[in-house]
Amino acid sequence: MSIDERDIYEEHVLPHYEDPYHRGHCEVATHAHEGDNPLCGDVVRVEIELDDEGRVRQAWFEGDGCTVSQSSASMLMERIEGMTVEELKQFSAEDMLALFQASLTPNRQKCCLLSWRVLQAAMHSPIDGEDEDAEVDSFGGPSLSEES
Amino acid sequence: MSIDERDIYEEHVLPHYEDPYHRGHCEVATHAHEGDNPLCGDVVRVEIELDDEGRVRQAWFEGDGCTVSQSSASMLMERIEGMTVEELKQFSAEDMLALFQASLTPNRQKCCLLSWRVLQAAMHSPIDGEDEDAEVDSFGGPSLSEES
Amino acid sequence: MTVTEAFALDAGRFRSDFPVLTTRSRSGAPLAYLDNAASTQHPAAVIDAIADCYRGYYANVHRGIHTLSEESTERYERARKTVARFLNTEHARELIFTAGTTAAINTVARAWGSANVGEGDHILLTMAEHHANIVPWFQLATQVGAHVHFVPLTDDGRLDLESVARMLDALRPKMFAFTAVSNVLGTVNPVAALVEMARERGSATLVDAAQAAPHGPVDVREWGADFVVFSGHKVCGPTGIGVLYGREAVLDAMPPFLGGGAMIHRVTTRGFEPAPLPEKFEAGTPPITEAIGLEAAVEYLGHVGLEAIGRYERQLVERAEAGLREIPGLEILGPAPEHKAGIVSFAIEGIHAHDIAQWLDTRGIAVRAGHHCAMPLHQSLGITASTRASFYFYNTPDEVDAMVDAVGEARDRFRKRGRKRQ
Amino acid sequence: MTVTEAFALDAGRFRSDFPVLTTRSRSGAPLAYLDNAASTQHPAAVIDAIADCYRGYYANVHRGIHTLSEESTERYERARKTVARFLNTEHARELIFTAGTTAAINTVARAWGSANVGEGDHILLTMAEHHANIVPWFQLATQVGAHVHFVPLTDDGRLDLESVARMLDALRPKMFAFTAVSNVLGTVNPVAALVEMARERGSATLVDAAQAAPHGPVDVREWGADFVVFSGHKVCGPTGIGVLYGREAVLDAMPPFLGGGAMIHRVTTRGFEPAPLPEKFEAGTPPITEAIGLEAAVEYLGHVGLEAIGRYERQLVERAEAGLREIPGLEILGPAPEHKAGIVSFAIEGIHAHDIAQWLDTRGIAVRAGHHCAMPLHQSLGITASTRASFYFYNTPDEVDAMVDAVGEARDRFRKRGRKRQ
Ligand SMILES: Cc1ncc(COP(=O)(O)O)c(C=O)c1O
Ligand SMILES: Cc1ncc(COP(=O)(O)O)c(C=O)c1O
Repeated sequence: MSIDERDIYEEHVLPHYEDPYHRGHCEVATHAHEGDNPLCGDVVRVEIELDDEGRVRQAWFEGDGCTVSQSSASMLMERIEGMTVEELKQFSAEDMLALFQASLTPNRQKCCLLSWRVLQAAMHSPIDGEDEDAEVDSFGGPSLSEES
Repeated sequence: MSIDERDIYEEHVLPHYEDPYHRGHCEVATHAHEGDNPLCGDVVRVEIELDDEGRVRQAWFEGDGCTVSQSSASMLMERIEGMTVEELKQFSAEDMLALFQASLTPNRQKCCLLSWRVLQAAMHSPIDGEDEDAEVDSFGGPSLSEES
Repeated sequence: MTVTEAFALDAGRFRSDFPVLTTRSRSGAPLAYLDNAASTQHPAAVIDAIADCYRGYYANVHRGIHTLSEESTERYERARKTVARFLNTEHARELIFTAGTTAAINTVARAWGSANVGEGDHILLTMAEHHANIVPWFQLATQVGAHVHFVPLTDDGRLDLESVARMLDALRPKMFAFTAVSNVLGTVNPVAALVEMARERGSATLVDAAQAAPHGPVDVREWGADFVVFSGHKVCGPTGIGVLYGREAVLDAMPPFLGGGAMIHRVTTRGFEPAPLPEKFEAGTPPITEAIGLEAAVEYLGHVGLEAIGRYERQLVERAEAGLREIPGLEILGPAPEHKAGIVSFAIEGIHAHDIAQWLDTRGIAVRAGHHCAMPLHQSLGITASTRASFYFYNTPDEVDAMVDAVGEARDRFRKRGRKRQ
Repeated sequence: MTVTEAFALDAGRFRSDFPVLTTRSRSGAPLAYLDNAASTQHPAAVIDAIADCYRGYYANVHRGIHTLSEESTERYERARKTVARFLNTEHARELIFTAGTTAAINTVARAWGSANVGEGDHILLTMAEHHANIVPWFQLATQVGAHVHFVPLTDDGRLDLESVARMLDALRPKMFAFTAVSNVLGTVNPVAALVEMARERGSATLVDAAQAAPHGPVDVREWGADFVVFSGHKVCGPTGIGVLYGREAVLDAMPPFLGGGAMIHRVTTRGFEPAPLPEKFEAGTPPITEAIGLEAAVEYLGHVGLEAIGRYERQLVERAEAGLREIPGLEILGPAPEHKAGIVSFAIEGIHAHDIAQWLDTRGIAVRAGHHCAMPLHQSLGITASTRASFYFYNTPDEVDAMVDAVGEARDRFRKRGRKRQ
């Protein structure tokens, strides 16, 4: 980690960690999902409300884990509000890593991508009672480079 | 194998292979045993007749396998006639290898020691009807150096 | 044998890559290593890849976020991708590293077998299988009350597709497990056709590619089998590693085999949940440097060219057989050279295989003698042992000729000629 | 901490034997490798032993009578004897080479377990076990309908012998499987006493020595357990190999585990007979160069001196703990240093273990963060992850100090201090 990267942590990452955007529950969520990274124990739950036009009206997260997993979730929630479902689907892993700014080793990329993956899964998990206690996904497997 | 060893084969080993001593059955055997070396498929059966004083009156073998396993069995049968049980027990693996003369690699030592091991087991296998169809022993395991 | 024949490959170009090939045998003769079906030798690139890992960036994989561990992990996963490409798998996660072919087949027999084979079910093998592809199925059959059957071979040591079809029809086995290349006869089986026949009758398939992967391109998608296995040490790679390929859907549906670290998603005092592929089947610290060495090996083979290797070996087999056929009393096992990979096994009437091998060893020529872990095959041939010369791309026509000459000498020496004890 | 303290061992004498220890981390800082409980580094003697085998005398073992195969076989079996002496086994044939600790425990759980554990039977573990010594027992329990229980730990992370006795009395388990040294807490268990207690109540015993073998002399006869297992890669040896020691009578009575070549005496189309020890449990081509590398490793450790290693590591642990205790909010897991091998794990209130490890990595210090394959232990401690520094004889007091300083920095950096998003 160079001095520059340390600064990014200080200026960008840690503030999101300490003062997260929309940490909590979305009372009127239409879609939700939860996932973890069993290697580190990081957990993230994402709850979003889509409006009638398929636009994200609100995005909330809850979670527990390292600065990277939690601050990246905060950044992601902040970023996606107002986006359409189509735009969400096109928001790639690379976009997520770019949003985070600080450069990450493959293992830390998994932490950074946790909320992004949970979000992608949430898009397929409309809340209709039945799916509510769907199994928690885990994303311990391949690193980004293997996915792409 | 040096030229000397080749000569020993020619003068000593191969004659025993082609013209074995007491290959066949001992009609009046008091002790018998059979064993094999599953790694090469060598099989040797030893049948001996002990007289009342515990001396080997006759020793016979049957078998199938490489020159080393078969010629060494022939040498052993020739050697032990007249020996007492006590002397047989003291006839060590080293003695057997010395009797064979030609120097052998560890794997071939197993071939050479097959008849010797079968003989040792035969001493504990008196023929009394019950033991006749005792299981065939196999000696595929450790090489001599591990035993001693 | 015409001397002007054009060889598919110039062995001389590769020999110097293999340190052991420059050594001499105990007798002082140059080493002619013709025991490649048991295990191949290693180019410096493989030996160095292993040493470089230990020297420069070794750590345990997966679980660490420090630099060394990330580098090891990256290299280990890169090895998985490289070997997956070597087999042309669809996904890298279908490629499981095991301790060897034997461990891979046991994984399938135990994990897939216990979930899919039950009392009265049938398992079909061929008479040419290596013990590694027999014993695990016996163990499974004993445990669940299933039955194991063997497709007989034709007189020239090939699989008769009619017999296969008949047995598949009659038995409707749950599994048809067969070798792509016989490690004794060298027979090359028509894998894709056999898989197709089995699939049509609802049978799963496992292909033992231990003797196929070294000698020609393997394309698991073209083969279409559920499982394909091979060993590192037979493709110029390290010991201690093998490969289990399984189709993703099949591996996903299978219960895990070995339990321990890495293969779990979660463990509590009440139970555990398995991890996703490929970790699900890689319990504990995996063969890290072995995977990195295996990657170097398959890259090396790719550079030599697998098509050329196969063609060249067939030329060596033809040359060997032409010479061996001149030796009285010598019988070559298996089919004609065009149906074979680089293996020639033979028996000489009245002379034990071990005596031949030993004699060849005094000439610096390494061949193998025995049942080659294929006792049922030898029983079906009515012999207890055979002598096997198995070639690789670094073997030369001269080595083949030296082998043929030495076999002739051995035959002269050991044949009965009325010697008498003194 | 007094600077004049006399250390049991001079790490500087050994560091130059380890090529990786002379490398620098990505950040340019010298590498401080404190992740030895995950895997140790390798002296040149081990790396060379492996390379020398591949370069000079490699062949498959056991089945060949040519020179290379005899030499490989001899070296492989010599390795068995050397490692057997390292554990002080009675016979070399009680020493089975496996793919690792995980494979060894699975062998016992499956082969011994299936023959000795039945419906309603109990298996006793401790709360400090590694997943490798938990999951195989869950798998066995599920298969046969047995039950798995965990002896809880005392508040300071030790085994309470009273609890052990109570649970042994109440459950009369078939197997008591426990670790000699916890890979998280570092706690050293009184192995001989635990084995004795179990034996008196008719329970078999398995000792997981993965974290004990690297750090002090192991004497399996003094311990008296039925099974003892460890891994090559944690004793400066290669990956891809581990050891299963079993008492001869126990191994003889057990059915084989993996099926294949070498482990059989005879195979026909109707069944097979297993080979005698040790081959019975070594199916297929074994980890040949790995065994030779492991021999070099245990010889190297003998030369360093296992008693001294243990004493020295305890000194490093004391030094580390004295420093870490100064850091606000930091809690050291497990008992006082005198009950520990060279492992210090800790947690800092409000700071995630991964953030600490990552920060240390930027300083060139390699530690591990996570559950260390001991999720039940972490659950019982009420945490999901911890940071672990684990020492070996080549670590220096300076590295320990650097680690302590960097942990202090990490704590300052990551603690909440009212930062606001822009
Ligand atoms: C106590 C303990 N048991 C078992 C294991 C598993 O060893 P391996 O991964 O080498 O199979 C480890 C190390 O990971 C360990 O620390
Ligand atoms: C056809 C075949 N199958 C399986 C094996 C077993 O491989 P390994 O001993 O590497 O497990 C071998 C080689 O020994 C083989 O030739």
